[in-house]
Amino acid sequence: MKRFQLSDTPIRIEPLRDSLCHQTAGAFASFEGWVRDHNEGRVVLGLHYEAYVALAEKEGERIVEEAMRRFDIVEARCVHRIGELRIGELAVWVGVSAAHRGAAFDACRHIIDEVKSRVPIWKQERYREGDMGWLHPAAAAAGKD
Amino acid sequence: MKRFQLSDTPIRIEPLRDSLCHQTAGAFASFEGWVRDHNEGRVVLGLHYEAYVALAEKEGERIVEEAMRRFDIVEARCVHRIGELRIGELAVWVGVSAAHRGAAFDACRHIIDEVKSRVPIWKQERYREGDMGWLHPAAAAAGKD
Amino acid sequence: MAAVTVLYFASLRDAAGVASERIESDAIDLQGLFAQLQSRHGFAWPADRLRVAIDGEFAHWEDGLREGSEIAFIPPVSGG
Amino acid sequence: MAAVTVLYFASLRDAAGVASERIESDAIDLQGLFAQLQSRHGFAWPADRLRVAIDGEFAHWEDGLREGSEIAFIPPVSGG
Repeated sequence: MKRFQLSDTPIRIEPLRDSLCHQTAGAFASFEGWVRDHNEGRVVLGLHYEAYVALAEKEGERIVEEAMRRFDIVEARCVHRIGELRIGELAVWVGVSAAHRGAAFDACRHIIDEVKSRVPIWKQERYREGDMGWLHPAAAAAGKD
Repeated sequence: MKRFQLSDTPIRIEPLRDSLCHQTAGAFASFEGWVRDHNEGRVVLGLHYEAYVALAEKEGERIVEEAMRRFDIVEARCVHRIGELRIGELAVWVGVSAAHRGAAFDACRHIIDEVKSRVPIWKQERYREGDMGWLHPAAAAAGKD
Repeated sequence: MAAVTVLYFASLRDAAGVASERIESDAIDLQGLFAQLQSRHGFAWPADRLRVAIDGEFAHWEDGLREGSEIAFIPPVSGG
Repeated sequence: MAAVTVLYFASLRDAAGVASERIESDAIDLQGLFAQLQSRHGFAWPADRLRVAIDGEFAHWEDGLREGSEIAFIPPVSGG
């Protein structure tokens, strides 16, 4: 089973969450990134995620596997959408199960932080005024969203 | 709408999660506590949660309202089961939506930490050997599970 | 003397053998009431490991007994 | 001379006007290849703001060009 996946169709949360259930796991932490209707003062109508698929899948898998080794957790998975998304749609999902909650929270946060900074996926926002823009955040701004 | 609830029937996650969606929210963090099949070296077959309902509802609501003021979040909710639970069942759910992920994670973790330490709910475990035990953790052990 | 209802939870209820009882007490405060009930029921908990509530709100051990009030002794909690 | 395929993503693709192109280059390393393509397409990004990959794995700017390989210039990412 791949622990990181790209999806060009809407992410279905329930089967992902259920795949992390285990009798030894007492804690589950998850993160979802939703498409917001604004960014840096501009009204956003929708967006497009593009990926360098071959490398994104490898790098995403490495991130989740690193988390499996680094934290005392039972299971972890991440799915990232690509393609066109509407406001409110689920862009990325991370879930982690563990015996105890500290490790579940820490691993979940670590995975989303690393995915956002390392996986070759780019967001193109479509604005109310009709123009579009690629987001290429400077390293200094990492960790903000 | 109450932001904290006790439930004597299985918690349905999807409507809770959906109630936190907001167009300004780009991040969502959630925590789930699941019934484990063991605790402190003993095999657990199931458990029972008892609450001092009147005070638990008030204290739980205070915790979530405090989080709404203290963190830069959009919405937050928590539901805790009472009654008989089987292994793997969902015992507590916390969800937080926010513009950015840092506040969502921090508020979610704060709420579950406070609920576990302040809300008058008690867990009675039923063991393989047939005996049962109430859990009354010492303050020093808080934050472990 | 004040007549109050006392609620017990979890292992404290197991020790008392009842979930609640109506009692009359001449204790001057909640600390004194707990000492009386502790000797009657043989509670293992010292008061400083418990919290106390009156009428559904947390209270202080130094608070007096109000006629007709509902008093709960709250052992360490274990939700979540 | 090495013949390689170059992939462009996001704003880099917009600047190049193509998603990929096959080119022959005498650059000794990836840094040199990027400099050639930068002057051809007018990329605004300096190399030190980008990462580079060969055949689906991250590489170093000092790596040489392998005949037939696929090279990707990766602008700052914005997933999540």
